[in-house]
Amino acid sequence: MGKRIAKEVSIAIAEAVKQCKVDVIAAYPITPQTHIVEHLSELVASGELDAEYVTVESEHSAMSACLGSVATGARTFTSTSAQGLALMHEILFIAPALRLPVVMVVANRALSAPISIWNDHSDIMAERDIGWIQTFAENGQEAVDLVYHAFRVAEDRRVMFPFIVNIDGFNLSHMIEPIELPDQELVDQYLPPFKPKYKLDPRKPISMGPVGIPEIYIEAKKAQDEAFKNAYKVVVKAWDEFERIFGRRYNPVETYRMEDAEVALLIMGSLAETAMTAVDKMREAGKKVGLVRIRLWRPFPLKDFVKAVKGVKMLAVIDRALSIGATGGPVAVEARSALYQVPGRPRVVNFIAGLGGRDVTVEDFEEMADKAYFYMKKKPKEPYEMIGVKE
Amino acid sequence: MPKGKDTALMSWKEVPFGCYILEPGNSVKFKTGDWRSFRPVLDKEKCIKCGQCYIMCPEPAYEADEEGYYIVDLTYCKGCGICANICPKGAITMVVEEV
Amino acid sequence: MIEVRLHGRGGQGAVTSAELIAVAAINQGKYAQAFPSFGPERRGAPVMAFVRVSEDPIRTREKIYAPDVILVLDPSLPAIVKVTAGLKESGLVIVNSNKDEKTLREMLGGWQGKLAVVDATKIALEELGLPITNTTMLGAFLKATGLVDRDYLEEALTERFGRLAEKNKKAMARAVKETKIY
Amino acid sequence: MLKELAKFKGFSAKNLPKEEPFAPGHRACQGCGEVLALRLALKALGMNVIAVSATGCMEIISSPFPYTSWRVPWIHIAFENAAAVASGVESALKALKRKGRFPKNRRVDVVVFAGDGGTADIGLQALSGALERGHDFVYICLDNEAYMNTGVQRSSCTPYGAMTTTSPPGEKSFGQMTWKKNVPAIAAAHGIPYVATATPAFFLDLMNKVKKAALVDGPAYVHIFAPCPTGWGTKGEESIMLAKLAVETRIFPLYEVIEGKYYITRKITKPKPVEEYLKRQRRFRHLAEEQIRAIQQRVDAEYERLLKLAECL
Repeated sequence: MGKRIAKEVSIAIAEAVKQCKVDVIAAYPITPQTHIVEHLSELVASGELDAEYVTVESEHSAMSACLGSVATGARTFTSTSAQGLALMHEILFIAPALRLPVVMVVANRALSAPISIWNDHSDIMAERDIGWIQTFAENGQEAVDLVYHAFRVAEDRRVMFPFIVNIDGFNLSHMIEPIELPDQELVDQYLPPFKPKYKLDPRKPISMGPVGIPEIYIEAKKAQDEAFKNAYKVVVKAWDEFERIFGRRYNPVETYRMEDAEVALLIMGSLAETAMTAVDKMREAGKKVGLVRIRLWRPFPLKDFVKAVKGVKMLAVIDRALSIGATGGPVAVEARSALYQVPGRPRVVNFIAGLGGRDVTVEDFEEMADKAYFYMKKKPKEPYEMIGVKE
Repeated sequence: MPKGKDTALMSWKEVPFGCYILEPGNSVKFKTGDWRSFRPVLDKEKCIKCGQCYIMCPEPAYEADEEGYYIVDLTYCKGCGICANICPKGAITMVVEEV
Repeated sequence: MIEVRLHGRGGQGAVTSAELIAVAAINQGKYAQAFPSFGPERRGAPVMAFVRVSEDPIRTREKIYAPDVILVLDPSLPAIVKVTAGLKESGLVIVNSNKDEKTLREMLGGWQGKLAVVDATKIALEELGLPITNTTMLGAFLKATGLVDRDYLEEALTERFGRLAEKNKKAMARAVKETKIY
Repeated sequence: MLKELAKFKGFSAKNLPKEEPFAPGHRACQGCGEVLALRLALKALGMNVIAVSATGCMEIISSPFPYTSWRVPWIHIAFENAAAVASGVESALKALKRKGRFPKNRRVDVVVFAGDGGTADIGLQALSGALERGHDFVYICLDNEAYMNTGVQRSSCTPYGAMTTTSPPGEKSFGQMTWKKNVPAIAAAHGIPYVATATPAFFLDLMNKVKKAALVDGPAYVHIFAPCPTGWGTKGEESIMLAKLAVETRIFPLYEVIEGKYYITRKITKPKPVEEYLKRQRRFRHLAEEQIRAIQQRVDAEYERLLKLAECL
């Protein structure tokens, strides 16, 4: 195994992408994704990575070039954030429909206005329905590991869907922390070469992206949806294989101190670490609080999720994005919907926290758990509330 | 959708991967000839086999026969009349398509 | 867990200092986090960087609110920024200054706790020919905290600065010698 | 002359390629000048091509599932990004050839087909980016002077005075109030090796230019003037005649820009009056003499400018 070294998470991600031997990178700079693509361009410039680096003129073109590249049979990577992701929006839907498995790291960040370069999940939550496989990383090690996993799953012939690995902007992307980069040999063992069954090749011409007349569109979408749901199995199998080769275990949903929990915090991304510290403190104080973290966001791991929260009285969903005018943040809405048919389901309360880079502290998590306890006795007036807003 | 009036081209299970079209140029199966209300008629007496009709046909619907005359394939000819219009010898006339 | 906050000016290398401390700590088998203050600040503006060092895996991503150590890279900063904000009573301030202890404590808002001082600007100018004090101040940090081993810090410097490492190490060594602890 | 073009003798009516990379059975309108231009361009390029289409008439008429008219590999992603998609295709080919995953010596031409809206308006940024980055590809703009696919709305390539559904003439308007955007000049300003204008009325000229565009190393841009009977209010059979007239009136001059140098490929010494071209089209029917005069003046001035550019060799 590799050595545990200090790396900025962005740099480590770029190194992992290099180890995946990508053929083409097309990216446009945007804070806080920049360190990833800067380092990749350095690796290409120095010859350490044999790839084409396409310095596109916008994120829209970044995604477009990526699709052209994957369609031609090249392993392709890009990375973006916030406004950049929003600018890609139109093309994001097309990638999975055409079964083009580009891998993208999104350094999650707030959306304008007011303009904010800081972390939350507003950007990615606006892209829930695009049909990409999506995971959320908790720390630098996981971010790196999820990159290998993303290529392996995306390019699997049973899958062939694009893949987003979400990392919290700054909170993770700019963090220097201990990370273990595996030996190249192990990566090669884990990740076979990209050999798509269909590609743009004059030796065997095909047409990609035809007009879907009403007599085929709905069948095409049903076929896409079914294939996407089936990707779940490959996602999990690829984690099994990951454990076998690298020794680290990943699951679609993780739990922490959930044995006898009556209140559970539900969160995605790197703040789960801070939340764990809060859980430890509350456990010490005798409160039965646990933590559930969703790692695989799409396809939504319904069964794993239901199992994880089984027996809990109150589920406090912490959203890092606002769904304005809705009945809750995006994760809470998903959780409520997932639990609706479950007998003896927990009650769901929803907190919106840490928008636009506002720090979410151990104390904040304790407050949310306490509120959940309070709401056990007294129903909240609103379906969600924002934490840390100055009145 | 009224029962039995299903217009779908195929079951979702039969939709090709990525909704790709795997057979190149299979639009030849789609006969555009029935769009036509006028039909080009060639007067071989006047024809000099220059091939303008063939090269300027947007379909393309013209092909050379063994003698070197360019003959329209009515399977595809939409009857636009470009061939008749550009023929340097006036060898092509558009006539009303008989039903 | 020890939490360190570094104060510098944009372009002075506060982030690099934070990184080097984390690299040294991790290389010697500890756990660490280093991160900048993520702001729109540009060259010259007062900026901060943060380091956590621990014997166990670190499981928090809060900002640092109650640091154990403050490292001030620029002598003019104490007059502008309340660098001791949130500092634990048992904490330590390491500052780049040519002032005497009394003046300095006044500048630091009457800070009565542990204090380490070195004229890093002078050392940097003499050793590096530039008033960039980040590596010099690491010498002061070494001497005042002992949080990381000198060997590992020097190794981190070598890796980071390549052929410029020697000069930086020399500046750091002088700071180790010249830092006064009150 | 560019060394890549030195060996190219050009097509002649006698040695036209037999292949039809674009198959019949497509759904273009009767008398469509655009699909003819597309067919001729592909004929010039041959079968070793990867084609990228922008959304537009040619994409819609060529690929209604389950039929495709493309006998070469083809991809359509969206409207404004064809040049960017082609950037990705070209980069992938480069990487795969270098890494031995695609035959190194096999020549593949990457070609984009986009309309005037997809080129001059919504796709201009992607086009500029791809030209500036120097990808080895051919960008073909099939210019029928409006958004025909969506029902004849004006684009920045719609000519002065033309009526479209979003530039209707009225009390306070005589149709399109602005002059046609000069996209070939914009392309040439990128300093790319090859830019040309063409029209299917001069099919050999068109095919030769497209072939040259493919032969040069680096980006090439070909702007093809393509009559649209539906959008222009013209007779289907007159498409070729109109395209010819556009050249003969100097409304659409034929030229090449090779490494920044302008060459007029068909000099019009005795131009026909523009009115002859305008009067055959419903889109110009409402024009008063004053506007026709303005158009004539503009055409004359533009041609003079072009002559000067070509003289500066």
